[in-house]
Amino acid sequence: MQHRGYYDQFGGAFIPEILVPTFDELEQAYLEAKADPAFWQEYKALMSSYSGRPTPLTQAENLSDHFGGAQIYVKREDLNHTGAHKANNVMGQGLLTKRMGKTRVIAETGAGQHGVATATMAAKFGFDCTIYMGEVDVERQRPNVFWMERMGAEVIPVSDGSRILKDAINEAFRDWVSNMDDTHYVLGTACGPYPFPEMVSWFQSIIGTEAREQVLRETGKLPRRAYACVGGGSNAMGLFSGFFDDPEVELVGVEAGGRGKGIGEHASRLAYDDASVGVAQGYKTYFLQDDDGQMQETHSVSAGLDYVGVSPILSSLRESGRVRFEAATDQEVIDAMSLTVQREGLIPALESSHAFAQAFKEVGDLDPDDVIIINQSGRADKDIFTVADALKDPKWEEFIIAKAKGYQNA
Amino acid sequence: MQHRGYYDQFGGAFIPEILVPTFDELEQAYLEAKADPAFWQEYKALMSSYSGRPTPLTQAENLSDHFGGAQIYVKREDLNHTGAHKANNVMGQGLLTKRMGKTRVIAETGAGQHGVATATMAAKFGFDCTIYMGEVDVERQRPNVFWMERMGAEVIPVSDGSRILKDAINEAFRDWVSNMDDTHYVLGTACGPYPFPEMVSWFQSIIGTEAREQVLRETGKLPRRAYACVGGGSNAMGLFSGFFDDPEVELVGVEAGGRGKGIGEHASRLAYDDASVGVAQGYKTYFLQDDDGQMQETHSVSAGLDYVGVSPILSSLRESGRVRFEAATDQEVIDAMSLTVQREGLIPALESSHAFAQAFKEVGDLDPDDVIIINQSGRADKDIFTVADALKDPKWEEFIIAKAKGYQNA
Amino acid sequence: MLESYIRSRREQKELLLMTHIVLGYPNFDDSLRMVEAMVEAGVDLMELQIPFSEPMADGPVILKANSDALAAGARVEKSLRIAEKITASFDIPFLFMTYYNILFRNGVDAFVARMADIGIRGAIIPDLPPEEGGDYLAAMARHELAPIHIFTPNSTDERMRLLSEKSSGFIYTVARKGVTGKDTAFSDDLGDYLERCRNATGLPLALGFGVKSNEDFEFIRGKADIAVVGSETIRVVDRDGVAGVKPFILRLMGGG
Amino acid sequence: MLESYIRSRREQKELLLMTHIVLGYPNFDDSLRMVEAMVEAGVDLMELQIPFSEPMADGPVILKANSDALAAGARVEKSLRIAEKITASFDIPFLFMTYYNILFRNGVDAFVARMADIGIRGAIIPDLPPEEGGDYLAAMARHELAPIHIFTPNSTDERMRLLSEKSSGFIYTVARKGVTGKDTAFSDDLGDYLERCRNATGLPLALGFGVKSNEDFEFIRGKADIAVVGSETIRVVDRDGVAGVKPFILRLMGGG
Ligand SMILES: Cc1ncc(COP(=O)(O)O)c(C=O)c1O
Ligand SMILES: Cc1ncc(COP(=O)(O)O)c(C=O)c1O
Repeated sequence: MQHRGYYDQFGGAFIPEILVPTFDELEQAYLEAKADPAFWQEYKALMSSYSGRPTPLTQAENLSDHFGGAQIYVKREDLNHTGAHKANNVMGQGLLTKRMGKTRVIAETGAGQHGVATATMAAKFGFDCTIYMGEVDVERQRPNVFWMERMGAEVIPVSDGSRILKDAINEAFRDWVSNMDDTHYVLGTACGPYPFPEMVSWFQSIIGTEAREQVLRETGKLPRRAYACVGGGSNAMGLFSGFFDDPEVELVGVEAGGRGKGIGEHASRLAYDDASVGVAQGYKTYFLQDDDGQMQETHSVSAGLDYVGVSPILSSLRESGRVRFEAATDQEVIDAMSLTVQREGLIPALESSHAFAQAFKEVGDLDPDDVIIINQSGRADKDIFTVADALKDPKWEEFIIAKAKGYQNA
Repeated sequence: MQHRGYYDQFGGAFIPEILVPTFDELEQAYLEAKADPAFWQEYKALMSSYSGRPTPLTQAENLSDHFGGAQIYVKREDLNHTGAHKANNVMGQGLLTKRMGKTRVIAETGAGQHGVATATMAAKFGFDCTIYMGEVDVERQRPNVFWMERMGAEVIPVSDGSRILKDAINEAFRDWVSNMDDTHYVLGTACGPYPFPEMVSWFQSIIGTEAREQVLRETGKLPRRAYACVGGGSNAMGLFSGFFDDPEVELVGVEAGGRGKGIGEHASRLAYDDASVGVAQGYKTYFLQDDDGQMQETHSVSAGLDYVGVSPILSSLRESGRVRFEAATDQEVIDAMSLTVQREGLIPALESSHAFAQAFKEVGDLDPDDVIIINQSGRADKDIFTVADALKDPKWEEFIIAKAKGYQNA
Repeated sequence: MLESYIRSRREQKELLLMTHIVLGYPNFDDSLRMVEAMVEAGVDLMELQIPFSEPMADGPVILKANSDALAAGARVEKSLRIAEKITASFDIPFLFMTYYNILFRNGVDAFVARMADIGIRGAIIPDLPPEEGGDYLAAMARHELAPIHIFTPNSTDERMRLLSEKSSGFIYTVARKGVTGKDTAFSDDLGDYLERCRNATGLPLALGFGVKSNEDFEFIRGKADIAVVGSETIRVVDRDGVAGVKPFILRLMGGG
Repeated sequence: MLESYIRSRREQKELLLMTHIVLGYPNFDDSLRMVEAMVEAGVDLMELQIPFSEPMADGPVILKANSDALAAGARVEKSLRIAEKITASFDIPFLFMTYYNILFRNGVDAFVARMADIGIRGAIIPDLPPEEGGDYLAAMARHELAPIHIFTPNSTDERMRLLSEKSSGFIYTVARKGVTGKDTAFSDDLGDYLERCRNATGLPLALGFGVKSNEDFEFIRGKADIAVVGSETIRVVDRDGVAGVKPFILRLMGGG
């Protein structure tokens, strides 16, 4: 590789020797694509014709009135095909995969969104596709598994470790070290070994580029603050990158506060002080680990934020102070989601609802002349099992019980 | 009313006397809005910023290659906020409701898409909202009910008649005749008394206007054929209206062939010869009725097409020959959907899959230089219970049974 | 003619009573027995509803009666035959109440001719405004049958005059918005409303929707010519059987 | 130094055997007894794997051993203590195999110093390519420990030379792509590959991944200096207990 991908002390590429040529090839393809304006044109055209980009920036007048502070604008990544920003990354990597002449893609998935997006891309590009998904997530996100399988992807439940996202990543790497010749590993977030954090952020930068243009056009000013939830960090990097050169825009990354502070209770690597710097899954960043360096259990109501590590680029942006990190608890998130659904008819994914929750805590203190942007990274339709459980909806439970009876009697 | 809304012998406004002033008011608001270019600008701006319009026209290269005939293009109404073309109609009627100074909306819903769209619009506009839904449909579309309730809408299961869409329409009218002063009835399709068929078609014409521009821009030619599924007929009217002045474009409406011909087996009013002209639900059209004029049971795998009547405008277009009507059976529809998911990563709703199924039967006979457009009126995410049942997915059944156990033990 | 029957009857009684049944509900034999009980109790005229699968203007009670009758096999031809028997056996005027599709599917002219033939005196078709009813009105006129239209609290004076012009026999005035069978709070407003109705038409006024007790009946006395009782009779039959009908009507008129 | 140990040992034996255990799996006592059995059976050197929660380069068998050991409470300090006991008790060289975070969290310098202190002779860190391993390589050199790197079938000649430069003791060559513990079809290609390895380094070659029978062992004889057996021992322990280890090793070397 020409570069090692360090952002201050974070990043790098801690990869098994057998993948060295694969990463060389990937870096080269990435750098060439980045240097080739035609590639970005092709990417933008694909995202426009297939995924419906640009996604709108929607003014949330009712919520703004409700809080009486700044004007709230919502960047609508939920309107992407497959329902989340994950499509941006996946389609970009699809084009690279084609460029590299590979015929098979693999991916890890937590919430299932990235898996669905990858399976979709594979169907569109005609690639074979295998998706690794922690057993726990297979259970909580069954509808996504269903659709991945319909797309022709093989979904492999991972029963090792804590059986969630990080374990799926390990398992995807294990596949890759055996099949790198024809296979590209479509990592789903701005984590992992270089060039993934940078490359994924690059594809996601389409969010921020659009958002900056839109907010200027629609309000004539830059936002005071921009909020995004942070799992691995890709949607946050995507939105934030549009405003890196605008120091007056405060960038706020919102992590999963789960049940509150304390290892095992949340998935906040940067907002709480339970994490420390380490090296795992091929890169160096803040991890939720113990003194020995063993990764610890995490918790979040949203599968997509339930991860031990975080983008090394965000870790460096935390150190530099360019991005402020906060955490929203499960309960705050569910409340923020309910309010947003009721007041605006928008259905933010539980992941995205973290960004809403934090914005809601702060927006009242701003001036009505101010503008803020919240990134709605995805829609919650597919979270219905989780949301219904979180809200303990009795009619939903009755419905499921009746459905189950039907199957058992058949 | 200034007009009675006849299209040849079809249409009219067969309304209870008590609604006469309400229809007068509605017609006036509609005609004024239509005459006011600022209204359409406001409508387009709303659809752009809130619902992500224009929706793309996506080239389906893999399906085109598969059939080896014309180039297939898909109009992506599934990318609308709330996942279907229903948003177009609902947002337009929302603007009209505001114009009329009303504060409450009611709607019928079959597939639940229109209910979700209306509840969403009500949340956005701050209206009270009641949705009538046949009990049978409440069962098959529970996820939609869940989201409507989250939006703050009251969902009332209708247990009269055959407990599906037509009964929900009757019930919505019953509400309206008691509450017309503050309430607008947001009819969901191009049916019902004048001005609904025309007004709904007008709002949906945004589909066809965009599609015509897009296909010319992207292919330099008009399509040989345009396909749309026909429930009440709104998405079909929306797409077709873009091409009414282009006699070389053949327009194909695809109805629910269900299990095949014979009353009770399907919901084809225009493709099969089981229907006859009648007057019900306030308008005159082809209905699936017996000799006495009693409406008969219908069947379709897709709740959204499972309806006894059809747009009077489409009935007149059938008589004039401008639109050809065909039917696709449940099995053809499921096969078409599976193929589309696998080959293109698109997830057409079961309703929309009717249009795909018919196009697939014919596209191979066309020339590779030809272009066809299929209207993907919605996405199937919310049909997951129906699709999983249709495909008899054992893993889905296991999942539901396990989920039910969890609820029962709690 | 229906109007003159009403006027002459009114000379003997200050307030006439019109009742309503759904033909074939709960079955055709009971329909016949209900008519008998009503006539015996002194009802002045009756609506016979031919069941329709989409009774959009009816509330839950009549809606259910419609669909139960259909589920029990009520066919239009059967309704016509029983109506013929009814008009032959009882000496008060009978009207049809039904929805337009029942006429339309049978052919409007043929249907109206048949009505005349079997001794029906008029019809209420709640989903057929006069604008849509050209053929129907012509046929009714030809056969000297009374097309009855409905005034509502939000009809304009102009609209009332139009409706009156297209009607004969009497005008059906509804006391409030909504479908059949819900409670109405009879209040002073009602007086103003009926005043408007009177000014708009020379025809007798029947007042309907929600009448169910002797108090309601007394309240209407002096305000309208005919009180209409619909859903409540069906509730009585459901609760007490056909035997309950006559005592209910007598109680209603203050005679029980 | 490790290399000279290997060279002198090779003068007596054409093919040396390196085995592998996961410390703390199934528990620390058994780890000790497995080492004893292996040394008694004539194993020439051993990898002691310190468990890590994310063993990305390991296949299912070793992965499970890692997580079972951790679940049973294996701490790094405990692994270091048992390793110290092992090196004190047995007279062959022992290497650590673990992932970089274990070193990083403890402090690379401190960890390497401790390795030297407790008599460990070298280390294999599969997620630490030399480009990322500056501190580690410097510390290893300071303490005269052997950093061992891996050649793979798709390493270029240039890469092999670089890896060789950064290594001492021996080179671990993997016979095929993939993680530990899967079958390898040993074929003629392997000859060409090992030829390339020999040309790129002057260090002895250990050949690993998938060795599990005497035939595999015999096949390697003459091609490499050391055969590596990893996952298969864990399978044997899982099946036959610690008592199965010695017979298995003896059988493997053709002595059983
Ligand atoms: C909707 C949505 N938002 C956010 C995330 C978190 O990922 P990231 O931090 O990479 O944006 C996920 C992950 O699955 C997601 O599905
Ligand atoms: C996705 C979708 N397509 C089509 C329809 C049918 O309606 P229409 O014929 O009015 O387009 C429905 C109705 O619910 C729908 O949800």
